[in-house]
Amino acid sequence: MHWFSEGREFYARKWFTGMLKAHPGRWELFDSQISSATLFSSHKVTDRVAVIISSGGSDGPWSPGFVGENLADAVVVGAPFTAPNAYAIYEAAKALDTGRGVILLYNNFMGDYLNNDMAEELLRIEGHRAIQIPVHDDIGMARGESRENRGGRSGIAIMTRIAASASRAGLSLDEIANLLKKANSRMATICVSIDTENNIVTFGRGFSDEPGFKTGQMGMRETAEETIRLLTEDISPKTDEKILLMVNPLRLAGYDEAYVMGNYLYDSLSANYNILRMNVGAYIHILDGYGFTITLLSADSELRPYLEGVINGDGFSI
Amino acid sequence: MHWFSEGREFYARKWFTGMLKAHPGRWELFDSQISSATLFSSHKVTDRVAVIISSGGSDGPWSPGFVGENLADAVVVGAPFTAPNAYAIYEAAKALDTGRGVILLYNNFMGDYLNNDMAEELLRIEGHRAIQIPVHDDIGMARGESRENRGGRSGIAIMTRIAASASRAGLSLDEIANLLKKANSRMATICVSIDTENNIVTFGRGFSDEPGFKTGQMGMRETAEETIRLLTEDISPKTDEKILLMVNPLRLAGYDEAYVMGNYLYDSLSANYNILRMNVGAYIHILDGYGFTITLLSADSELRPYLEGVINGDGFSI
Amino acid sequence: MRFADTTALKIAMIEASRAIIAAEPELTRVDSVIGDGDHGIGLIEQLSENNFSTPYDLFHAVGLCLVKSMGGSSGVLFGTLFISGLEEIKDKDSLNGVDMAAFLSGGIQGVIRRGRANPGDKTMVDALLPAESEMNSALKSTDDLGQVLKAAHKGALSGVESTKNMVSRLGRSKNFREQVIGWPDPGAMSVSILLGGLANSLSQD
Amino acid sequence: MRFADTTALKIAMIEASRAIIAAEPELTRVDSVIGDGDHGIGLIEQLSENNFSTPYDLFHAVGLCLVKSMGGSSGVLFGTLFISGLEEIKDKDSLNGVDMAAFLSGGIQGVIRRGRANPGDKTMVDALLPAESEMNSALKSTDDLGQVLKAAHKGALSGVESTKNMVSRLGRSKNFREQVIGWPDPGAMSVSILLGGLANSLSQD
Ligand SMILES: Nc1ncnc2c1ncn2[C@@H]1O[C@H](COP(=O)(O)OP(=O)(O)O)[C@@H](O)[C@H]1O
Ligand SMILES: Nc1ncnc2c1ncn2[C@@H]1O[C@H](COP(=O)(O)OP(=O)(O)O)[C@@H](O)[C@H]1O
Ligand SMILES: [Mg+2]
Ligand SMILES: [Mg+2]
Ligand SMILES: [Mg+2]
Ligand SMILES: [Mg+2]
Repeated sequence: MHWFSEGREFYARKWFTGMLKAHPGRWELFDSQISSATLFSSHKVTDRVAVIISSGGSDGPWSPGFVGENLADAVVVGAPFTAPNAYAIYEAAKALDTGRGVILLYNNFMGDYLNNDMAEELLRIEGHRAIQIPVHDDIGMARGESRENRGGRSGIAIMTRIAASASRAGLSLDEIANLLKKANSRMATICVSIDTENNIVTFGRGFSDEPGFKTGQMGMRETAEETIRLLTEDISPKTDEKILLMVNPLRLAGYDEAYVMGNYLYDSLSANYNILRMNVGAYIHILDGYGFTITLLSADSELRPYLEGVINGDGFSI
Repeated sequence: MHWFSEGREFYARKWFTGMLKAHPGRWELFDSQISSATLFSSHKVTDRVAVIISSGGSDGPWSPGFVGENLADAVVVGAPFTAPNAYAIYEAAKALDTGRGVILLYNNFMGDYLNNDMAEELLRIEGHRAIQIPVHDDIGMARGESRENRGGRSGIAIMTRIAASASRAGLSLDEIANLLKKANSRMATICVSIDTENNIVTFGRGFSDEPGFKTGQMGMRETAEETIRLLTEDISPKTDEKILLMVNPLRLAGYDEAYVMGNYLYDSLSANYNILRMNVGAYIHILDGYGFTITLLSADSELRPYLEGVINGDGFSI
Repeated sequence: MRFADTTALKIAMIEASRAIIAAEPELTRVDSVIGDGDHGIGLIEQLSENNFSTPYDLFHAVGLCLVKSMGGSSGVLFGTLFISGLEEIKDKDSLNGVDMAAFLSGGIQGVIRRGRANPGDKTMVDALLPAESEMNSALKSTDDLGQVLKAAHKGALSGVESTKNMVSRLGRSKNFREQVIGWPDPGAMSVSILLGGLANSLSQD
Repeated sequence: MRFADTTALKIAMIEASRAIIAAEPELTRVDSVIGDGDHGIGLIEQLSENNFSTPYDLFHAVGLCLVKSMGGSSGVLFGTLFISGLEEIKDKDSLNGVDMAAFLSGGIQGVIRRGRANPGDKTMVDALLPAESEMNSALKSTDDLGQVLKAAHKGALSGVESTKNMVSRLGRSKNFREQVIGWPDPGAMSVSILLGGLANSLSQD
């Protein structure tokens, strides 16, 4: 899959160096070590909460494409499929904290949790306030366990947007953390992978290719209906909430197919719920066969202001 | 690969309907027939040349994502891998012509040529001025034949941008057509596909999976150098020209890998030439294994004004 | 039939359409190998729902309908085949063999003008040109519509046969040069089925 | 060795590092099956380039170096193992068995606090807890540094053995429950190699 003749260790640095050459002035390479690299937005953090995202490499525009104007302030990326190290996260946060504090946003995998947790501790020791938010939207993982045990999936793209908008609206660290925790509890994602030869659909395949929890032979409409059923069952949208629907194609599915699928999902969802918006795009683009990851966020009036308008990042709009 | 339980005939219509739901107010579905559908930008054409792009379905953001503000005015898309019909192109052009004329932009494949050619004829009969521009940047195709016989590849993303910018700058139909013809003659694209297991690189694989013309075992740096050599050999950049470099990952290559490759390409190109900009993105995203299509456009001072600044489309910026 | 009025021509067009639809699996099979498998889909079923006052109106409608509904290469080329020769039959209420030959020749020239194919490129032109020349030979001894169309069909069939040994030089299939040898060109096959259908319908008395 | 000064401890750390590096292919093989294959890469070569004045400084540097250079889960956990017990050895110029046991116990508690693993979850905790209890038993009869570390190593080895039959309940490998049975936990293995390397170096006289 990865074609790195010169080794995986310096992968994130090469990646980011390419990004800087493509978009001069948009980002700054803050630091890079053997096992991770850090990219800052060139839009400085001034008297507001800083938002730092982090992840193992190789996710698609999320994570580093989500750094910039009206998006996250920095990203720390590890070697491919490896959480970035705690020290790099700590250093980025230290450099960006204006005194208003720092949000550490990541997908809930063990390595990412451990490193962000230690970064939070290192920051606390030096008097910086940081709050970590592990995103756990994947309903395919840890089924039957508590929500907090689940892994993160594509919902983090929306969470990043909310955090960035709330920071720019001047909210305090605690207010932003509470907002993100609410979103986290009202969000669900499922991976729907499809064997196109036989129309066999698998629901709930994991991020690291863990098997799904449900399989059947069905067409697009039925698949859309089942997807919406599984996701709304998880978040039980309230009547005053409006739903953000996000459709993220896996690598073998195209721009066109994501919209065709989106069309079915939209119809199926709107039959019983109010839709806030549908986002279609390759936000998180892990190599993952043919299919989609589909996310619902049930947004109340407190969350909705931070989901207004369209933000353009590198290779996506959300 | 296409998972269309309800048939391929209405595919483009479903696709566009999904797009309208995701971005209300951005586009209008002008017309859709059994074998094609047409999407208009909701930004109206007022006293300038209209730009219409067309293609067989399933290309990625290009083509329909390239319709909108500061981009093309309409797209006509056929069934998957089938050129849209002449009549649909003709009708779209008739509806959009303000009297300043219409550019018909498409990748140079037989079906697309035949249909745009007939559309041009139908328009002429009714007194509309239309000029068709078939893009033929793929140096892997029709080797040894004249440039005009080659197929089109990802360079059309840049051509669309130039046409749209030139139209908004108020240029006449003939001026825009001449500009595009010049760009066409100064542009080259090659598909570089990679067998990652064995580091075997194939140069020149075709749009419909035609075999490449050169194969070898090599790493990223060497691949970048060979790519730049093949492309600059084709366009022989002049000393007063600056080169636009575009890196477009095939479906199995990721956002990260496109930038890592871009980093090598940039270095290799800048060793001997002046670089105008590097664009990295999944502009044309045909299902095509692991690798990249890489484009160079050697832009003189006449072309450069229409390549300034960044335009955001749906799922890309260029 | 020495000549045919609009109604007879319409019936013949419908019969030819049915023949093409019946041949669709075969055409698709051939096109899948060397092209993209979409040849021959949804041709001209709409015909039966309309009335036409002259052969000109009928064939004009056929041509536009093909251009409108098909996409790809063959839709526009078949459309051209029916539209480019229309001038030749303007103001006629019925067509005999001479009229039909003039109409078809005009169409064939239109296809060549648009598609720029040369004989031997393995396209429908390789069925159309032999059809035209057999038609012209037949005209030396008859003006019977059925006879002329039968001659055209015969020419087209031999043209299809000749395409089997050709290497594609145009369109998508040229990029699969080796693979197309032994297979006929699907566009040429469609031409022969079309002419066969017309000849069949219009040579009954 | 009853006790060791900073220099002896540094030499022991380097020996332990070498043991881990030597075991890397084996660790990677185990981790590839149940994890992602990046365990044990680039551990602590930098040690030899620096001088340290106290055991505290040495282990603080070891801990930070692990956190800084590794990424993934094990870097931060091994870092925690070396950092959380530092308070216990503040102001000491050398460590005997009692000091070392206090230092390691502090580290083990830190790993459990951060990682929230329970015994039986198939993690390094399943090597660390038996190491701690063997160490505590040994302390009843000796304060010899080498003896205490040997006991810890023995405990860790039996812990590694016990992880073979466990089902992962934490981290990436929990999602491949069936597949991990029969394989030891790579983090537990690293712990035993680390303690073995230290014991080896520090029980020579
Ligand atoms: N330039 C041309 N001139 C004449 N006939 C052509 C030309 N290009 C293609 N054809 C005919 O069109 C047929 C293919 O039609 P179709 O499958 O609709 O096209 P596409 O390959 O664009 O999908 C070929 O078999 C050939 O007979
Ligand atoms: N929560 C935890 N508590 C204790 N040890 C853990 C925990 N999570 C993982 N480990 C240990 O870390 C090891 C995996 O390390 P590493 O390969 O670096 O992690 P990752 O799977 O994140 O790449 C496991 O073998 C296990 O012993
Ligand atoms: Mg075809
Ligand atoms: Mg076709
Ligand atoms: Mg691992
Ligand atoms: Mg790891």
